[in-house]
Amino acid sequence: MELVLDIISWIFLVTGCFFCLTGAVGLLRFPDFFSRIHAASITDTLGAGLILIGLMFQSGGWGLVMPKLVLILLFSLLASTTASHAIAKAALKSGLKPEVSSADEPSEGESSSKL
Amino acid sequence: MNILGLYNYWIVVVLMLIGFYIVIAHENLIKKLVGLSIFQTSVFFFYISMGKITGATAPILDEKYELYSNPLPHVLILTAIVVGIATTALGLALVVRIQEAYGSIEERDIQEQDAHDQLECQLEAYGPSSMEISDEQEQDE
Amino acid sequence: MSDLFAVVMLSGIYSLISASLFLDLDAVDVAFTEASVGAGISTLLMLASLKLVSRYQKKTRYKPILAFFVVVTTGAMLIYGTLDMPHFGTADAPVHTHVAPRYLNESMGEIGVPNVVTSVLASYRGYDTLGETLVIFTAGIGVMALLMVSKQTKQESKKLIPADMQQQIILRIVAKMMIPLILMFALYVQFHGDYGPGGGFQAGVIFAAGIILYTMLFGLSTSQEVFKATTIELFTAAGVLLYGGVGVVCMLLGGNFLDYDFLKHDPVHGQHLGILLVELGVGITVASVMMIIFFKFTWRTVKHKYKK
Amino acid sequence: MTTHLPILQVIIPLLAAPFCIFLRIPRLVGIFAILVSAAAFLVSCGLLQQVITAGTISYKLGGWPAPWGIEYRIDILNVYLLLLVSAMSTIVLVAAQTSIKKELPEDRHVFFYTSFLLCLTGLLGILATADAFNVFVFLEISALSTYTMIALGTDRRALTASYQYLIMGTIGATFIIIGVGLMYMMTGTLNMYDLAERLPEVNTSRTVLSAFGFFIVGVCLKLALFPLHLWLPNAYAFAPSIATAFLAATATKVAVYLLIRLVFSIFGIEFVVTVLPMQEIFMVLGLAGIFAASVSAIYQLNIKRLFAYSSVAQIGYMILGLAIGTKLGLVATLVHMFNHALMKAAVFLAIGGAVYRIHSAQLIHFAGLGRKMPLTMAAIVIGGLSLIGVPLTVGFVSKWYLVLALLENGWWPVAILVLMSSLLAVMYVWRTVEWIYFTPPRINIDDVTEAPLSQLIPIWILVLANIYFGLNTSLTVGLSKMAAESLYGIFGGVL
Repeated sequence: MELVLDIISWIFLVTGCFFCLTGAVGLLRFPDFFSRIHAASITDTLGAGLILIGLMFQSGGWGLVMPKLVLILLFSLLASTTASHAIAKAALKSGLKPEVSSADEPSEGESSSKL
Repeated sequence: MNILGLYNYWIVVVLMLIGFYIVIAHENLIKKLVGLSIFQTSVFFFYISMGKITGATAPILDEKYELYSNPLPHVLILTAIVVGIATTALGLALVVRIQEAYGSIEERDIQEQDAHDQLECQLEAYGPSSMEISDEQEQDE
Repeated sequence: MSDLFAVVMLSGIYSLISASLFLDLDAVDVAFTEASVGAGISTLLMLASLKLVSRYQKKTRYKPILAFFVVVTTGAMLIYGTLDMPHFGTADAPVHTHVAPRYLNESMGEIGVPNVVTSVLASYRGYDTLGETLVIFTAGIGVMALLMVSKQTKQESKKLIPADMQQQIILRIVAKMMIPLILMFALYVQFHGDYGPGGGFQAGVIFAAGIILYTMLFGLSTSQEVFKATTIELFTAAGVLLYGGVGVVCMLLGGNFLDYDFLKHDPVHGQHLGILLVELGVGITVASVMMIIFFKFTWRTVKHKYKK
Repeated sequence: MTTHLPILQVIIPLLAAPFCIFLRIPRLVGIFAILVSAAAFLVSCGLLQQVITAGTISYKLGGWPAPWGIEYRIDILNVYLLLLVSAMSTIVLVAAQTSIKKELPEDRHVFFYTSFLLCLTGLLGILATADAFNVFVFLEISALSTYTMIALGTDRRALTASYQYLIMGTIGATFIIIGVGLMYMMTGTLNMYDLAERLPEVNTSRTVLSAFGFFIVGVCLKLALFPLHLWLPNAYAFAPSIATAFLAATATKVAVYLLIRLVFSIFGIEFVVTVLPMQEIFMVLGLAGIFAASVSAIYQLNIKRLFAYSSVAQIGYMILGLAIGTKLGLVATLVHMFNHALMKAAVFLAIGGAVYRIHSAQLIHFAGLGRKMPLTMAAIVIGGLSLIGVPLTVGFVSKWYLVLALLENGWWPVAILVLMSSLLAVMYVWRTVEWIYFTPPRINIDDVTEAPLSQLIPIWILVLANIYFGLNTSLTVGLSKMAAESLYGIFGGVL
């Protein structure tokens, strides 16, 4: 039983880490602000969320740790999505347009300076 | 002597120096405060590192553990963090007032305006012939 | 970097990373405080003041040679100092053998609080903490004196301040859900500080953060209807007085200043009561000072916006 | 209650400061501040009596024994300075009642008095404590309240001066905690006397040397020793006159006290003079400070700035006394600390009195004031004479002991330099006198009259004290000698 829990937990943890990593890569490599913020919010939601779920399996039973982790998960989901929303809205308001057309060559220098 | 046993302190020293350099070399008053907080934070690291024992756990007593890290540096640093935020808050309030009074938060602009004030006082006191003295004084300060 | 906004955000991130490092070094209380103070309140205050000064730094040429020299000298002195230090993590360093063992071994019997940091903070070295509370109070006085807003400005602008975030529906709704929880969490941290990490200081900061969040979203005048500036001013002082008052009561009951043993017949109970009260004092002062500092900065912004 | 005197000394102003916020009415707060400060003064008198009859008093805060809890330990040196600080603050606060009214808008009075009391608390706390980290906490209380008081000055340069002081002061304080941390690391204790016991085992280690270095540099920043003095002149020049008078009389003295504690009680003079070239460094810096600052003083146009530079020079004398490293040298330093406080408080209060009438601290605006406000100006002159070291004033007593100590040690070239430096003091004091008495007024001063009585009385108390302690040295020199004896007593007085 313990082994099964351990395996499940590690699967979650590893996938969580993977998403964190992809988020980080995306943050560096994506062309403009809005796609970057998409990458960043993946780290927050999927990455952190999966890691937290993985940790729940590690916490060993229904002690005090489990509900705390659930609460953290809930709050981080609430807070990080709202934060991403606020950042994106602020960017849009201050006049940053998403680069949608594929015809335009995304200029690396410009977008990195906006960050 | 195993030099590597000190690596943690050296990292702390490097951080400290970065903060210290920002404080004394940069001219923007806000940046100086940021530097100051980096400087202080690295001092906190220094204290906390000395309280750490390898393999120990946080000093919250529990039957499960035997070895705890030293709680005293933690207490000291709690106090120091508070002092740090107090200083930062007061510093920021001063920066805001300086901006209102001088219209700038660059040290150089402020010094120029102050030197100008000083010069006016001198002109009032001695007349225009005192220009040379004022130059010397600016260098003194 | 000439964008100060980025500078401030990065320093906030630096604080957050520091906090995780503190956690790794077993300093849970310190990590908690650094996260709430360094990454939270101090970043917030810096942003609030950036609103009042120019966001971009002027490009200036400066001569860093002297500064470099000073820094290198200091660094050399520090490195020189490290050479004879006990190694990192060793258990037989003087730090671990002289004063600290008593805290770890006796505090359960003498004070009866599992979190040793709390017992050292509030009892063994309680006087330092009184000093620390006073430092915060001093800073509060300083900011109040420096960023005073006349009554006239307040009244003139009272009708003028719109809630800046009127359109931010998502933010407002989420915040409405979160703020009560944040405040409750602050109370939990306040009264659970004996058993886990936390205590008056962290609780005060979190409480203030909740109120500040409310202020940012719903406008200064709305939140000041509940938290009147004059009342908060009184509270900054009340916390210190509560802390000092506990000390004086100990003195009147026959002990030394801050000797909680005398508060009740049983020393351990006395210690418990004393710690609870002084942590409350710290919490009150910290929360109200943080709030008042933020309010003062915001008033300045309002003043600048509507006076011109 | 008498056993609680050491803590009462500090907590009376400590609790009074937040209480001011509750009082709210500026007038009331002002009177309350005087009462509190007077109470602190009475407590320190009581302490003096206790220390003289019963020797060193130790007070355990929270009832915890020394290295685990924080200890207050009052010996003759502490009580000497406690007396000085609380007496000065009381006198200055009496003068504050009217002076502050003119210099600050009314809604800031409460904050000013609160800061003042906080500053007093901080200084007294530094003096009374025997715990190295507690020193840092109280140092910051006094520092933060000082920044506030300076920034309340009306000139906009007060703000930059305060900011500059904040940066320098925080660097200094951070250096001090680095020093304390290094010492703690090698000994595991924070109590000064416990440190003194445990340091000799490890005092050849490089860590302790660098701890000493950091602590010294930090303290020297605070006390404005010569190359680190840049924050002081502006801070003193643009602060409200009352704040200047108080700070000039006390703040730097407390920093010097810390230095003495560190050198004599924690590390021991033997270690300091044998392991490190501290004597030479202090001598050179002290002399350089005396000359550089005196010369700068001569060129100043703002009279507060002029005397601020003179303060830097006077700190040079104190450090020089320490550098000698003999008992007599220490006596000279201690006597000078007291005397300098007397003269600077008198001078700055008198300047404050003049500023009260003419709203300016520019030297040229003082022209012709000698006829209009003779008593106030006479106070400045007597204070100035005291700074020069003219016989019958306190300045003479301190110079006398300093030169005596130098000669006893065979440092006669330094003694000659010290005497020469008095000539520089003559120059800047004469320049003031020239403007005040022998220059026709530059601004309209027809309706200027003597400073109000509530300022004149404290000013003249100080001036008379200047003369009294110049004639009757039994209190100052007696206490200094006792303090020096006890400090050397610990280590047997090898030198």
